[in-house]
Parts: sequence; C-alpha cells; structure tokens
Amino acid sequence: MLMKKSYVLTLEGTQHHAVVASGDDRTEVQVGDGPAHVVDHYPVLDGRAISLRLNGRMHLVQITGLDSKGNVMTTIDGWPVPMTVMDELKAMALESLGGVAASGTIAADIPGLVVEIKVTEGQVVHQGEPVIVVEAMKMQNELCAAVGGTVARVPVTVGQPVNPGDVLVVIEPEPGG
Amino acid sequence: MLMKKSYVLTLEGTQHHAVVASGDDRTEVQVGDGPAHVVDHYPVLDGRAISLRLNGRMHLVQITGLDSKGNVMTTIDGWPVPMTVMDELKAMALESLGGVAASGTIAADIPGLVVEIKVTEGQVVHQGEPVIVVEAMKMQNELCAAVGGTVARVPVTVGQPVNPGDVLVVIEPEPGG
Amino acid sequence: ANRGEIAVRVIQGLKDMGIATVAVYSEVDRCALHVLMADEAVPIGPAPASESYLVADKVLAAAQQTGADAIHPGYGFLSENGPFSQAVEAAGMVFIGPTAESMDLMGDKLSARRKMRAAGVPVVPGTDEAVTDPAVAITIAEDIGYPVLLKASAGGGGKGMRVVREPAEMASSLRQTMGEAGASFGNDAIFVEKYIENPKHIEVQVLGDGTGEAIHLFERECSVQRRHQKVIEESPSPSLSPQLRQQICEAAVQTAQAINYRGAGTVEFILAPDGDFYFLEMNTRLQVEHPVTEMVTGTDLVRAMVLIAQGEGLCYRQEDLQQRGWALEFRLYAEDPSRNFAPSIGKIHSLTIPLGPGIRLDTGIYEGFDVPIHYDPMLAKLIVWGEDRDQAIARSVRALREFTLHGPVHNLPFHQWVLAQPAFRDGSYTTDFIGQCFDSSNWLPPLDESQTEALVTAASLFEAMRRAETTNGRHLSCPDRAPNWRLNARRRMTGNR
Amino acid sequence: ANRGEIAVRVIQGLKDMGIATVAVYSEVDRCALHVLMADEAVPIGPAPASESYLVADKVLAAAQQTGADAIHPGYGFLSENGPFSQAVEAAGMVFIGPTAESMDLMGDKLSARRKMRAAGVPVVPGTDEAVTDPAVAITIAEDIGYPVLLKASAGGGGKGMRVVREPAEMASSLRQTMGEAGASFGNDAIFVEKYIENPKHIEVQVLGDGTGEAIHLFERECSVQRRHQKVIEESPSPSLSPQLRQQICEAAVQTAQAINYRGAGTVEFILAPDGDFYFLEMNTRLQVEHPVTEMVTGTDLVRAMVLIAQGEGLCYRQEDLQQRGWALEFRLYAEDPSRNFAPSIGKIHSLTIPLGPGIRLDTGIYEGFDVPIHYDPMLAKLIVWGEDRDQAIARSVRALREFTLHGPVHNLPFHQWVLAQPAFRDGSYTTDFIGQCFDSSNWLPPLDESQTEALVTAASLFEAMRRAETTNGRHLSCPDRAPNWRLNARRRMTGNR
Repeated sequence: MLMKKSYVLTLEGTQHHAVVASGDDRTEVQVGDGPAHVVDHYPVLDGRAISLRLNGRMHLVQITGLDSKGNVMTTIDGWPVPMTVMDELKAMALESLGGVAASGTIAADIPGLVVEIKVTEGQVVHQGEPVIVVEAMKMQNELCAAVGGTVARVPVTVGQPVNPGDVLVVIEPEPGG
Repeated sequence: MLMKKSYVLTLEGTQHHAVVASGDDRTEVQVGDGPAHVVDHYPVLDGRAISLRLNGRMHLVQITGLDSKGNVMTTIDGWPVPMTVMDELKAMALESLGGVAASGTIAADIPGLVVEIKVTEGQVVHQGEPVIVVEAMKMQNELCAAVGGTVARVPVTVGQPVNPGDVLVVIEPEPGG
Repeated sequence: ANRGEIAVRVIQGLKDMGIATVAVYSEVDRCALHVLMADEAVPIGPAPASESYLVADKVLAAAQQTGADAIHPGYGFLSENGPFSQAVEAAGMVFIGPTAESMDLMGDKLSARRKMRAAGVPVVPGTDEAVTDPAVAITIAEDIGYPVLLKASAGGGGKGMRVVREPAEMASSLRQTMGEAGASFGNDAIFVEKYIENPKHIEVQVLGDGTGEAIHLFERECSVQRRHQKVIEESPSPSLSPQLRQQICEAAVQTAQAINYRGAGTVEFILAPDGDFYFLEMNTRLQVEHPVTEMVTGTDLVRAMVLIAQGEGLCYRQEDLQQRGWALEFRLYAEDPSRNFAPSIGKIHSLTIPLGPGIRLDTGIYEGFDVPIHYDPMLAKLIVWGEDRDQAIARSVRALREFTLHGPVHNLPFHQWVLAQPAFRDGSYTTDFIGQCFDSSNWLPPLDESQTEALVTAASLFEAMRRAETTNGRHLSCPDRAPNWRLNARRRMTGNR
Repeated sequence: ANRGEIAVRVIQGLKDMGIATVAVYSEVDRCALHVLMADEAVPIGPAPASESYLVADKVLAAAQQTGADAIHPGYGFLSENGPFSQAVEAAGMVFIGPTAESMDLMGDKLSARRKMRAAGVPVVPGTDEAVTDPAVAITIAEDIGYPVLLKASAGGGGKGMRVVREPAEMASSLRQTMGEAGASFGNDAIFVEKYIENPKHIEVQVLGDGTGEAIHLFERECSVQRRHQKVIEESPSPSLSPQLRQQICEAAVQTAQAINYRGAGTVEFILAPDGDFYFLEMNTRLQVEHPVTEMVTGTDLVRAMVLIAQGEGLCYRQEDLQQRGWALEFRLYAEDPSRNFAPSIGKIHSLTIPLGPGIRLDTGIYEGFDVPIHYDPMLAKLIVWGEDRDQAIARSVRALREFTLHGPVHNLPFHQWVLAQPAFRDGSYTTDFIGQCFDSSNWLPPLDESQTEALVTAASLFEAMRRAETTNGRHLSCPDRAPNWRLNARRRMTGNR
C-alpha cells in the first residue's frame, strides 16, 4: 500500500506541485503532471544532502531544514537555492489566510477513516464551517471549509479509509468567498 | 544550586573518578581527589568534539557516544582512546552483578527529598534489601543495598534534601557479601 | 595576535615548524577555530575589536602571561601599528614583522611617494606635498591633465579618495575630501595625482632581511574587486609580459631595499592600459592573498617571516625561485552579492569542503560555528592550483561546485559567475570589471529543467521524511527540543542505508 | 570503471578537463563517494567484486549504454586485465591505459625478466626459465649464492614467494611454492632469484606515448610496508644520490621504451644495501601513490593519461620536469595495527579533515558512509607536501593530529608512530622496517597527565550532558528512535553557544 502526499513547492518565484507516494519497499514521486516514477534516492553526507538518481543522472542536493514552516535551503551544482515546501493543505490554509482566493478542495491530511460527513452536495457552507470528520489513531479530526460556497462533490463515504492527499469534499467557492 | 553527579571512567585499563557539579551559570569538575574547579568547556565541531580550556591549555577532544552503556570513542591529539563512562551507581550495580565485591555506599541518583529510612546503624541487611526512599518529582525511589552487610552509617535524616552523589547509607559488607 | 583564517594559517605554519602557539580571543571567539587549534589561549575582552584585538596592552599582557617569545600579528588589527611593534620589542619579545619606521613611512602615502620617487621607483604623476588651496590644485591638474584623483595621505581601503574631472569641481571636492580625511584618519593632508582609468592591480610579494637584502616572489594580480576590496587573486598575472614582469618585480625589490625592509611585505602597483606601472603603496604585513604565491613558488611565507624574525635572514635565494603553474584564490565572504555585497552572519549549518588534487582551503570556520557580527565577513579562502591558467580555472569551477555552505548568505556563487565571464577568462579584466559587468539584480543563471526536477523531488522527499519523523512522535523541527549532543546513536541511521 | 578514492580522483581529474563522467557501482556502493560525484552512474550488480567490478561485460555494457567514449580503469579490478582492454577497444571505445600486450608481458614475471635483461635493464640474479627440478634449483642457488627466493612467475602482492636459505629446504619449498602458485594463479611456473636482504623499494613513474617515446617523473620510495603492502610512500627517496637517481630513472625509461609502453606506468626496483638496484616488475596502471609524484613535479597524471589515450602524445618534456620539495603519502586503512592490521569495517561516525598549506586529501569516504566488507580497506590518502623532508614530516605530524575518524578501527595513529621512529626520520628504513621495529602489543604511547585529565573531564561532561537530555524526556542513546534527518533545527543548539 502506498501512502500519498501532495506538496506545493516554491523556488525562484515559481510554484511546483509534487506527489510523494511512499510504501515500505519503494517511493514514487510525481513532479507537476509528469509521470510518477520510483525515485532512487538516499540521504547522504550524514544527512546534509540527498543523492538522487533520475534516469541515470546523478544529482547531489544539499538540503537544510530551516524551520517547521517548510523553508529549506538547498544547493545544487554549487548554486544555493532557497525553497519552501509544504503539503497542499497547509498551502491552501496559508493562501486563504493570505486572503488569496483559496481552493475549495478539502483533502485528507493524515491517513484515517471517514467517520462523519456533515454536508451534502449542493449545500451552502460558510468559510470555517466543519464539513467532514476523519478519525485517525482514535482521534477525530474535524476538517473545515477553507472558503464559503456550495458543496460540489463529496467523493467519499462514511467508513471509507483515506490517505493523505485524498480529496474529501469539493466546494464551489461563491464569488469573493 | 549545583547538581552533583559522580562518574566512574575507564581508559587504558585504569579507573578514574570524576564529579560533575553543574549549575545554571557554571559547571565544576573534580577529577580524582584533585580540586574541583570551574571548567571552560564547549561542544564544538557541530557536536563532534568538546573544547576544553584547562588552566590556559586548550584540548580538543573528539567524542562519539557508541551506546547507552557509557561506551564512548574519544580522540585527543590524533590518538584514538576508547573509554567507558558511567555514573557511580550504575558502576556499582554492574560490579555487584559482576560478582565483584560491590561498594556498600549508597548515594543519591537524583536530586530529591529523603522520605523514609528503612534501616538503622548496626542493622544487618541483605543484598537487594530496600534501605532508603528518596522522593523526587512526586516519585518515590526505593534504593536497595548493593551488598549484604551491616549498616555502618546513615548520614542523612528524613526530610533532608539530597543531591545526586550525596551518600545516603554506608553498609559494611560482610565477608563474601 | 589575530583571529579567523589567518590566525589558523599562522598556527598551522608554526606547528609545521614545531613551535608552540598561543591564541588570543574575544568573548564571542571562545569557539573560533584559531582558539580550538592553539596550544594555549587567552581571553582578551569583549567582542568589539576596539576592546580586544585592537588593544595592544591586552595582547601584550597575554603574551607575557604565557611566556611567549614572539608575536605574529597576522593582517589587519595591530599588524601595521608601529607603536604596538615597538611595545612588543620593548617588552623583550620579537615582533614578527617590519620595524615601526617602515610601517610609519609606508602608512603615510605622501612620505611613501617621496621616498619611492627618490629611490627611482615610478609613482603616479602628481604632487609630493599636501595641497590645501584649490588654485594650486587646479594648476597641478592642468599640468598633469584631467581627470585627477584627490587622495588622503593617511587614507586606505578605498576611503578618502575623490575623482575630479574638471576645474569647476576642484574647490568643493578638495574641501569635502579634506573634511572626510580629517574625520576618518585624523589627518586632512590631501594630495593630487593623475587618475588612471581602467587600471589593473598588480602587486609583488617581497621578503627583506632588514639590512637592505631583499628578494621578490613574483607578482599577484588582484583586479577582481568589489567596493575597492579584492575577492579573487591570481598568480602569475595574465597581464604581464616576461619583460614587464621583470621590471615590476625589480621595482618592488628596489622599494624594499630603499627602506631596509624586514620580513614579508607587498608592494602594490597600478598598471595602466598603456603598460606603464606606478607604485601605489606598500603593505607591511602578510597579505590575505599570500597563498597563491606560496602555491606557485613552492614556499611558506609564514616560515620565512619567522626565520627572518629569528635573525636567520632570507631562507630563499632569488635565483632558486620560479613560478610553476597557476594559482587562483577565492575569498569566501559572508555577504550577499544580490544586495550590493551586504555582510551576512549566522550559524554554519552545513559545510561541504572541496578536496582532491590542486585544492587548498584556509578556513576560520567549521560546521556549527556561529559567525559573529563584529569582524570582517571573510570566512575562508579557497586556493586552487593548476598546471596552467586554463586548468586552474577548470579546477576552480569543479571545486566551487563541491564547495557548499548553508548558513549565512555567501559569495561562492558569485565566484562561479566571475569564472564564466569572458573578461575574466581572457584575463583582460580591470579593477572596474565588477562595477561594469555585474548586475546584482540579474546575475544568477536560471536552473535548467533537470536541476529544477531534482530540487523539487529532493525537497518533497525531505519534507516527507521529516513529516514521517514528526508523526512518529518526534518533533525535529522544534528548536527548543533540539538536543545539545550529536550522538552516534542519532547518526547511526543517517547516511546511506 | 572503479570505486573508492581512485574513482573519485579520476572523476575529479576528468572534471578538471571538462569531461563528463560515468560511475559504475555495486549494490552496496550506491552511496559511495564516487557515485555521488559522477554525472551519471550505472549499477553493475551485487557487492562481491567477482559479480560486479570484475565483470568486464557489465562494465562494457554500462559504458555503451551511457555512450561513453573511453574507460579509465583506475587500479586493481580490471586495470591490468589484457582481455578487458581488448574488449573495450573492440567495442570502439578508448581504454585509458597500455596495450594488452604490455600488460601480458609485464604480468608474467619470467617474460618480463627476459625482456628486461635483453633491454639491458639490471634484473635480480637468477633464472629466466621456470624450474621444476629441485636439483636444478639447487645448482642455480649454489651458483648465485644463498639465500634465494622461489617466485611464482604469475605471482604478485607478496603471494607465491618463499625464501630458501639452504639446500635441505629446497625440495619441499619448491613443491609448496608450485602448489600455491598453481592454486592461486592457475600457473605453477616458479623461478629462482637471489634473495636480497634489507632492501629498499624504489619505483619510478613513467609515461610512454606507445611509439617508443617515454619519459620519467622521478622516483618514489615505498619501503614502509606491512604484509608486503605499502602504507607510506615518499618522493623524492631519501636513499638516492643524484647519480643513482639518474641511473635508476634512466633504467625505467629504457624499460618503458623497450615495450613501446603507452600511458602511465610504474617501474619497480629493488635497491640493495650495497647500492645495486634491480628491476622487480612494472605496474601497467596508475599507482595508488601517484599523488606524491604529482605534488613534487607539479603534474596531473590522470590528465597525462587521458591526453596520451586521445593520441596527443606526452604532455610533458623530460627537460621541463624537476622535483620541487618533498611529498609524503599516508594510506588511511580501516585496519587494526594492534591486531596485525586486521581489516575493520563500519559506519564513519565522525570525520575531521586536516586542512591548510601543503595538505591534499584523496578520499573515498565521508561522514555517514558505511564502509563495506567486500573491498580493499583503504579509505583515503593523506598527501603532505613540504619544502624539504623535515618540513614535510613536521607538517605530516600536524596533519595527522588534525585528522580524526570515529567508526572503523584505522591506522592513523600507526602513521604517527612511524613518523616518530629514528629509522624513518633518518631515511634508513627498509622493507623490513615494520617487521623489525613494530611491536603490535606495545606501540601506543601512554597518554600524559594533561591528556588523561582532559579525556576524563570531557567524557564526564559528555555523559552529564547526554544524561541531562535523557532525563529531559529524550532518549538520544536509543538507536531505534534516531531520526533519519539532521535538521538545522536539531543543529541549531549544537556548536559554540
């Protein structure tokens, strides 16, 4: 079973999306809408760097975590590149906080079980309103609407196991929501 | 207030004793029966080494912890020196386990309050028999005799605060105890 | 009596001679590399240099307290301070450097000019006397031709200078320069000299025995400068013909002989586009860039200084010295090229050092060291030797790619930029090179696709692993719970399994 | 087509020429330094060399798959394998090394002896034909005088040799040696030569263009050996007079010319106490100890090999080459000198690298790397240059004190021991030096008082801090909870504040 997680990365002012699907035996990474492929990677230099082998080519990426907010400093081929990397939800949250039009997509943050769905398709919800509950390790996590709007889809059902990144509820934002 | 702790170290086959007394503002170290003095020391090289300044002379000691049993690898002036270092109690315990004549001295392991003294001077105790109770952070620690023998001294009284290393009970081991 | 990479270099040099070493350090430097490497160390006060490294008495006391026989001043701080060197000798110790007379003579640009002119060393056309009257200055300017440079006799480090291109500017410029000079150097003596455009900075390493014997160790070119400060130096210079090299080196030896110079010194010249060269100044100390000379000539300048100070004279003979191959030095500064080289500070989080053939690193930092605000932002020097200039450059590119530092903002990428510039590649660069070619807002090459993919992949994996740990109950990204000790236990799982 | 420090050295050399590099690696070497540094990397199978680095077809396939133009074999593995070099050339690629003919000729000691004798190069007195009959062997021995050495023609690395001191031993020794040789080398040809006692091992670096042109890059002395393996090498040799140096270097050039040698090779000689020298064998590859030659002659042998392979001939002229200063090489082995140099393995927990003037480090390891069991225990080479032998030795002492490694047991302290021995200091040491002087049970100098006090203090403080962390609820000393990532967060509090 692979556990999927989506990340939003920013480097040189541009945003990139990546999905990391990790299992016990292998890790697949999908960058942008490119194909997901198994990545030959190892932490090296006592944790100072990651060695990547991407279709035969070697890349040694020095990487240092600067904080828990996803700011990292990287160096490749001697060029230092500051980046930010965070999972998609956090990114959305920040966006909505930043007042930027937030996405209406609510996805799972942690692997768990859907225990309650508080909304139905077509229902109007307000920003911050709880819409779905996912239970993990005996803890109920209530996920709320990042934007106000109309519930467009609820692709999951109660009792269904979900993995991080799985879409749970899609809200059609109302204008200026 | 300084918190004292005694250590037993072995290097090049010989045993050394040291007492580390650390406070918020300074740390004193006493090696063998030499004088205790404040030690100018810093972890350096990203934790790979300790820089010591002992009466003006600089010593850079590379040190790597190998396990939780006190085995460490050190290097000084380019000479690698394996050492073992453990607090006195653990050392005693090991000794007694090792069947070697264990010391009858029972000292405090943690800072705390003497809440109960189960023996009186002159009393005969068996190895492993609980002799004194020290409370720390609402936890009662029962200290037992490492050797069987006769209680020679109980230099503390109930209610007295003690620091690690303070002697609580001295037992005169019985022959072959 | 110094700190940072030069103190480390001197300590290594002395250890290579079997001489015991004593470091001095300020409060923030207890864990500086030069302190860790010394045999003994003595604290000499608070962080500000004015209260520690610049206090002659404290340095002297430290030396006496430890029974030192001699003091090596390094560069900067008290290295060209006449009174200090006198005090050292008065205290019965050896000052590893020139006499106070030489320092004072060369410390004053006007007296140096006069001395050199007398010694037959070419100096930039201009006056040998201080000028206060604009009218006089204008006559001189007409005489030598505009543009001219107004220069503070006590100036240095690019301060107290002003270019005048026409008579109209003279009066105000003169007033301002005198004002600055008075304020910065406590001496408002100003003189006029011809301003040479697009010059090259060529300097010659000399050694003198103090009795008039002097030799040269060939030239260094230091024309790659930002804000009048050198960032890259090389030896030999790509700009000198064998004849010119000989002339300029001989002029340097004349200079040293003229003042019975003792120890290691550097005679700086300005090389005009037309091939004329002029005496600029003499630095009466070991230079930051001395390693390029050591690499090319196969010498050890610290050892040479010590032997001279011990009265053993020059340890090299001119005829035995020759240049072999080519050496480049790259100064690692904690500074941001994109923000006009503004200094940066902070902890060295991660450091990867280049190794292998032709590489030398003189460093004052290490992983975990916290770069203090109080001193020069130069952290280390990468010196690269090659059989010829092309190989030295190619090797430098390789070394700069291996060399990574996470922590303060630094100028390693800037060096890569310089190496890619045609003006540097063909050796035609002048001291105006960076000012003319470097656009701080647009100099970083864009990442190529594979680099971007690699970075995005690496960072995502990094975050995924970090997250995995966090959810395992460990909160690695929370500084206040960070342990003080990097135990092997913690490291056992890092690395390549 | 190699691993470890030599693969790294070759990659660096190629990058210094602007040539793209492809590494091959076995399963356990995915994170080996040569793989991390290469532009591309291809896995070639399981850990055992016999299933990866020694499999010609896999290496060839990797080269073809990546479109490589040439293969540099390094040393060991396939570097002196004639059929491999032929296969490389048959596949239309360039083999950076000599012809298969040269390899085969020099790979067989008997054929090499005959060839050299014909070329007028002195060889050790003995037979040029295989011997099977003890009687014959005894006659020869009587003729050249005891003791004699029975040597396997296909032998090497100190294997397949036996000293015979009197006729009585001959029969059994011959039988045993033939047996060994047959078993180890699949060739039981044995010959007899005079056994030279207390010899020195002198070798000469040569370059040939393949058409009979050859030059030498002077000698290396490699007499510091344990179990017939070199541990310390130096250039120049302290044992050669200028005349002897010239003779021996000329003999080496004769050797290379006699076989139209192509590329870099090493002609090994054995120097008898009486000053006579004899051809021992020729290594048809780049040598482990090549850096001492590079440091002293200011050359790049990898570059020279590549240029020759590209058909550009010799990049140096004999008259331009000269020795400058002195270089020593110390091989860092993961082995325990106290246990007869038994190999050791494991994770590199902590590594501190010597830096500064005159220091070069060629390494195949880094902090966090896990040294595999499957290959040679040589981890890195410390090369130290000095203006003369004394400075080189003093500098080496300094460098070896700066150089620390925690992880596998290693021989850095052994090098310090060697440097302290009179026989090494005065250069009189022979290949029997270690056997005669080294007592594995009693060689470590006892710590002095201040060292002991420092260690006791440091370890107590270490334990106290570790304990403080543990009681703070973190269990650092419990490996299974060790995080995979060294975040800055964790590092922020380490170091000097």
